[in-house]
Amino acid sequence: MAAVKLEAVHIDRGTEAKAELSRKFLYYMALMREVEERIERRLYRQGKVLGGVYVGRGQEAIPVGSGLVARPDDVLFPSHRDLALYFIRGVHPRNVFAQYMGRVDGLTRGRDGNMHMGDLSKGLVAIISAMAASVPVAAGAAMAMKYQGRDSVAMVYFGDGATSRGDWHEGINLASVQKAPLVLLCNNNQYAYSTPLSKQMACQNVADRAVGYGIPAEIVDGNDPFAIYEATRRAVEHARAGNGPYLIECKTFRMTGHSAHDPADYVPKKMFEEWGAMCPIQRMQNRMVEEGWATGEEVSDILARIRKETDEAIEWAEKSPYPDPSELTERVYEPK
Amino acid sequence: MAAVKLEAVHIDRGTEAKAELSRKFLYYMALMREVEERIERRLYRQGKVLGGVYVGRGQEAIPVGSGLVARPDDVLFPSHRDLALYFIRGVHPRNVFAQYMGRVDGLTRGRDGNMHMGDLSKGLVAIISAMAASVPVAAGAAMAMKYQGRDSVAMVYFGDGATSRGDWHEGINLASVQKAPLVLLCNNNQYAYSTPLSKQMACQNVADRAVGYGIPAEIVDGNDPFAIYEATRRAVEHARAGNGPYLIECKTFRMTGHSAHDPADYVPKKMFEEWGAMCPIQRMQNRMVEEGWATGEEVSDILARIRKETDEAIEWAEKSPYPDPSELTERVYEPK
Amino acid sequence: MPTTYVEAIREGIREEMERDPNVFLLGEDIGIYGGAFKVTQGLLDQFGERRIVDTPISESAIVGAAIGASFMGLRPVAEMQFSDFISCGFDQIVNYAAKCRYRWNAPVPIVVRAPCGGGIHGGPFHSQQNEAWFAHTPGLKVVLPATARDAKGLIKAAIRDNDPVVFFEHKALYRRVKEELPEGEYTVEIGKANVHRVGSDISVITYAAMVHTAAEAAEIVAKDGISVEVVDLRTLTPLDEETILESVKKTSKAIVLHEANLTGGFGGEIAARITEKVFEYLDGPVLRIAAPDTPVPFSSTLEEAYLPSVDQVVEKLRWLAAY
Amino acid sequence: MPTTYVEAIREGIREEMERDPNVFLLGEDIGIYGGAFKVTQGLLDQFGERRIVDTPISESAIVGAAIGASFMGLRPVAEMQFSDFISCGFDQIVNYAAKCRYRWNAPVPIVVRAPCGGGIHGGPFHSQQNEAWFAHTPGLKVVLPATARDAKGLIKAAIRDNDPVVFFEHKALYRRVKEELPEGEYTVEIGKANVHRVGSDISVITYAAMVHTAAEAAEIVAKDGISVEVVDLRTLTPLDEETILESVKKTSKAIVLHEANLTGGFGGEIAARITEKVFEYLDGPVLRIAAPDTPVPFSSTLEEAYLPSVDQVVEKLRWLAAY
Ligand SMILES: Cc1ncc(C[n+]2csc(CCOP(=O)(O)OP(=O)(O)O)c2C)c(N)n1
Ligand SMILES: Cc1ncc(C[n+]2csc(CCOP(=O)(O)OP(=O)(O)O)c2C)c(N)n1
Ligand SMILES: [Mg+2]
Ligand SMILES: [Mg+2]
Repeated sequence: MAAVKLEAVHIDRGTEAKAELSRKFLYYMALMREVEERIERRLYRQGKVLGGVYVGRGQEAIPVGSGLVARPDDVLFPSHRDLALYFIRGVHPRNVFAQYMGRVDGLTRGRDGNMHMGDLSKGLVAIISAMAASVPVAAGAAMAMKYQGRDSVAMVYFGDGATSRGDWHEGINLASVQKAPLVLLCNNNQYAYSTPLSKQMACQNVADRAVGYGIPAEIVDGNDPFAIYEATRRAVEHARAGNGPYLIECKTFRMTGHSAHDPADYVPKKMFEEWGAMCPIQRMQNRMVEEGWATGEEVSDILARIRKETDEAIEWAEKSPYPDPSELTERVYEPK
Repeated sequence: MAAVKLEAVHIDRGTEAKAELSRKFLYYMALMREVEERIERRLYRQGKVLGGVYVGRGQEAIPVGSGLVARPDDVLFPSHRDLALYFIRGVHPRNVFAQYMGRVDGLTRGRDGNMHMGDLSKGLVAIISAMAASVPVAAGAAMAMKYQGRDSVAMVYFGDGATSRGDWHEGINLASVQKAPLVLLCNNNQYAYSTPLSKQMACQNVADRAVGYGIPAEIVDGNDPFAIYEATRRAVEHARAGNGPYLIECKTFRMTGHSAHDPADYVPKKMFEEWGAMCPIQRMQNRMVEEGWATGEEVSDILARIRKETDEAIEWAEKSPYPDPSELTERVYEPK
Repeated sequence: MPTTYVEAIREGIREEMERDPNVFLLGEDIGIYGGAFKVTQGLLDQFGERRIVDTPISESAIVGAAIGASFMGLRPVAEMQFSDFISCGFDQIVNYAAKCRYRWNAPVPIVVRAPCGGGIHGGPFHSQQNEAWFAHTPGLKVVLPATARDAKGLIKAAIRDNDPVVFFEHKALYRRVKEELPEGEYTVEIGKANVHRVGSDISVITYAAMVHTAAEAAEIVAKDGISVEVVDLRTLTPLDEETILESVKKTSKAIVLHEANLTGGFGGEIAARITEKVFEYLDGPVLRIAAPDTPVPFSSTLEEAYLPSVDQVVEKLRWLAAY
Repeated sequence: MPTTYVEAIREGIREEMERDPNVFLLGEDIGIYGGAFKVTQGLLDQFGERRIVDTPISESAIVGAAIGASFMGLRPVAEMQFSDFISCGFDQIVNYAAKCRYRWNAPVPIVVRAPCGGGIHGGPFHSQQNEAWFAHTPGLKVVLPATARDAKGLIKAAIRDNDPVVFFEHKALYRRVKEELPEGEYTVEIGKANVHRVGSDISVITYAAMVHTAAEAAEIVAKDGISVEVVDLRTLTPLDEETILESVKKTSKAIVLHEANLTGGFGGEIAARITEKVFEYLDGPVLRIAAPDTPVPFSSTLEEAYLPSVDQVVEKLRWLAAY
């Protein structure tokens, strides 16, 4: 599939509101990029990060554009490429670095690695590895919101490949029947590990699958946070109003291998080039300046601030100790 | 949902061909009905059949209309309401009775009960209980046919409720991507046990789900074997030609409880009445006479022959011994 | 009036639903139909569709949704129509529910109810005893009541428990065992075995339906002067090792009995612990009695031969007594 | 040139594919990518897309399709990307594949390959050793090679076997163990243990990666004059009870060692059989060494503490020797 060429989405707000939103978009996207670059290209290569590293390079617009729509009482179920959601919810980068390095100040105290992290108090639910396993779980959270008479929503994130799993089907189907307030966000980055879309599904779009659940779906430019923001607003409104699930398919591309150890030789070079030109962060910077939402200098300031924050965060995280082996058998069950 | 009111399907053949087909339809549908009546209403109540009894009363047109299209090298994966497929494939009713009564002459030698039976030499694969588990298995059989360069097909049967299962989704998706010759036959009888369609799925038709797999689907009158026959011919042709899976949704109704111990109080009486009037067997009898395909007497002869065969089959089966306990631990693995 | 096992479970669920508005049920055909075994019969009338949720045929989604609802502060009780279908929701149980607390401190207070066991001519897919899979999965609690009293007390305790509980109900007991239940509110602590019958010569360590088989066998050999202690584990995780070991220290001889297949069954665990921890007390080998290593067969002759019988237990008791 | 464990498996598969045109592979990313662990690297070039099938992320469909293809006379070898994901295809394995032969005489000659085990910082979902679930499921064969030689011989035997085989490959061994393989064609019989090291004082019964841990520990205590026999089971089902019992009869002392969680692990089965069948030969309790009952933790300090270590084995060997 060639890159989706959609017009930049213009949202219906005053210039100052748009400018402010654009600065948030840029900040969170660039922060995610910076943190993941450090993890994947530095800490991992230095042997400081153990285990697998999966990043969302090129896909930052998805968690950012959607995550900024969520209210604090909405609950998020990120996939392994949605780091920005954690920052939006107030997780500090230093705890993320600590998580990747297996230190006690990681969100799981070193018990799990990389994006397998969550914090219920921040409305962030940790994935398990099995792709799409979050979908029924998010459906249940959404059912509970309805049960409790709250108008909050559950937002669940997954890739194109995950839609092949039985759990994906069962979860959406249950939520649809129950008219549960579930917003489904697919990052269709056209690959699942080395497997291209054509070997993953025989329909054209992930959105086509919504028909089987009687729910609305839309396809958006996954590299434009404004487009995602607007679609998410529609989705959330639909769900809060009691109309049930809503699926958003974000067409994008994974600008890296599946994980840090994957050179992605199986991806045609041309795709990286084409999609590289669509980088959501670069596009946002350009647009901010073009639209007069920020000066070039202001943009540089944001990026510089991020680098500084990141430097400090790594320094802090490296001082965090490894968990003491005595913790090993703690908290398998509720402590008495 | 009200009864589907479709015109009787007229197939493009000479009268004699149609007459012959109608006699086959009637024979197999009525045989299935008779055998299941004996099992459910006599043997079960007499305590001779142990375990659960699930019958396909009112749905006989589905296995019959489709099963008669299959070639001997096509492989069938019946659901628990498709008894006629066994007869079409040459299984004798006496072995079916023996199966239900747990005798050694049942297809499983008493190891499994009711419709959990198969015979690879006849191209009949036994279900396991888990709904839709056959779908990926049938997908694999279809992939193998392609692998072997054969133009046969796999035909898999399931109910509306089964389409909620992850296996259903994974199996169709895999078959679709692989363009495997898989014909999917849904008996949409509007209930899954006590659960009505509206609590099972949020789309209107099972056929709507085909969109998500990029495969064709059609909806047919599930109480008209001619309609099913014709649809199956289209499906099989599509699959044999290498175009991949094809879904047929047969709208029908379960004219009984879920199983012999279920009085089905949860079903509105009106539905039984409405659908009772659509009985595929009665309709076929009427049409045969109307169209001049058979006289009333010829129809009665067919039914009388069935009763006689059934009487003899039960008598035979009741003489079949129970398996000897010494067989218990045999054949868990290939005997050395 | 004596209460049956199935009524006891229903009453336990009802009381918890009355007590705590966060308790709700989900599963297949549990509403208007009252569940395949009528465990939830009448609850829809009392609590309505909001709290008794009929789901599609989606075991994985049922367990997953229970987990998600529990994150929101609810206390879901999910029904598997038969314990055999738990395999369809396996990943959600063993990987999602079991590991959240350990990994990121997120409690998963759910109950997964699973009618298990043979003796009802259910055949290979309606008769399984697959508790061992879950007892080998850290993070889960595994409960299998044998009596009406325990069934009620344990389902209540399971619903209140802050960890995921797999609650096996033995189908053959639903209507077969009954007893007078204690007046008023009570729970039975998860993780405590019960000495079902006191004895001094041989300990039979067992659980679920086999408790009754053991008790019958004990009654028979009592006439030969063999005094048998029957320990009903009631929960496999947490395991009440202390009660097991105390019993064996007293009797010096032990038989482990379960309905599940022998090989890889939880009986191995119990036998191993006994041998490892009270080896010096043993006056004979620890024997195991269990189903043979086959699927559960359908036909009566085969199923009868499959299920561990009173006779088998009697025979081994006599053998061990004479050892 | 010595062959690594991963190469040995690849060569075994390649030879079988060359020998039998019915053998084909299916799984995620096994084609152009060569599999997450590169087990199938190069096979696509040699055999083409017809015989090396990249599938969607659908473990249940992968196993199910393998079963269906096997009914048609093919011999599918399915890859689970990690053994942890086998839970997603669980029902197809334990209920469909395992029971067909018993129920209706339909053989299911499939192999489900599953890279298992810890020591690679994989955390809770990329490190599991869940063989016990399958060893408790009649109808399945369970194979876990520890050496390159066995890995090749056993994968070949598994592919030729007419029953469903769950084939666990230990990830930490893929590139860590290597040896010269026998010239030419060979298979290793499924169901036969191997006395990995001969000894006379204590038997260590183990399998998979722990064979090497046991052997190292044996080497260390040999210096104290303790002679340890290491029995590598290689397959749990069928279990080579004879070799286990012969070894224990000789040594009179036994330790059972595995990497899986202790409780409900297959070690209980082995310990129970030893106690039951050669009780009179035992000069001490049968000990078990296994991982504690927690998920597999990610961080190095925790994972190191989690995995059974040479030190732990040495300590228990010394304790038992002195018993
Ligand atoms: C059930 C399951 N099978 C296999 C894997 C291994 N795996 C991890 S990520 C991945 C690809 C996921 O693709 P997609 O859903 O498109 O997400 P993306 O990584 O492209 O964002 C695979 C196969 C897994 N995590 N879960
Ligand atoms: C995975 C699974 N869960 C539950 C059941 C119990 N069960 C048996 S049949 C049935 C209803 C099936 O409904 P449907 O697929 O519509 O088929 P029908 O019986 O209506 O033909 C249920 C829930 C099962 N067999 N498998
Ligand atoms: Mg993807
Ligand atoms: Mg139905």
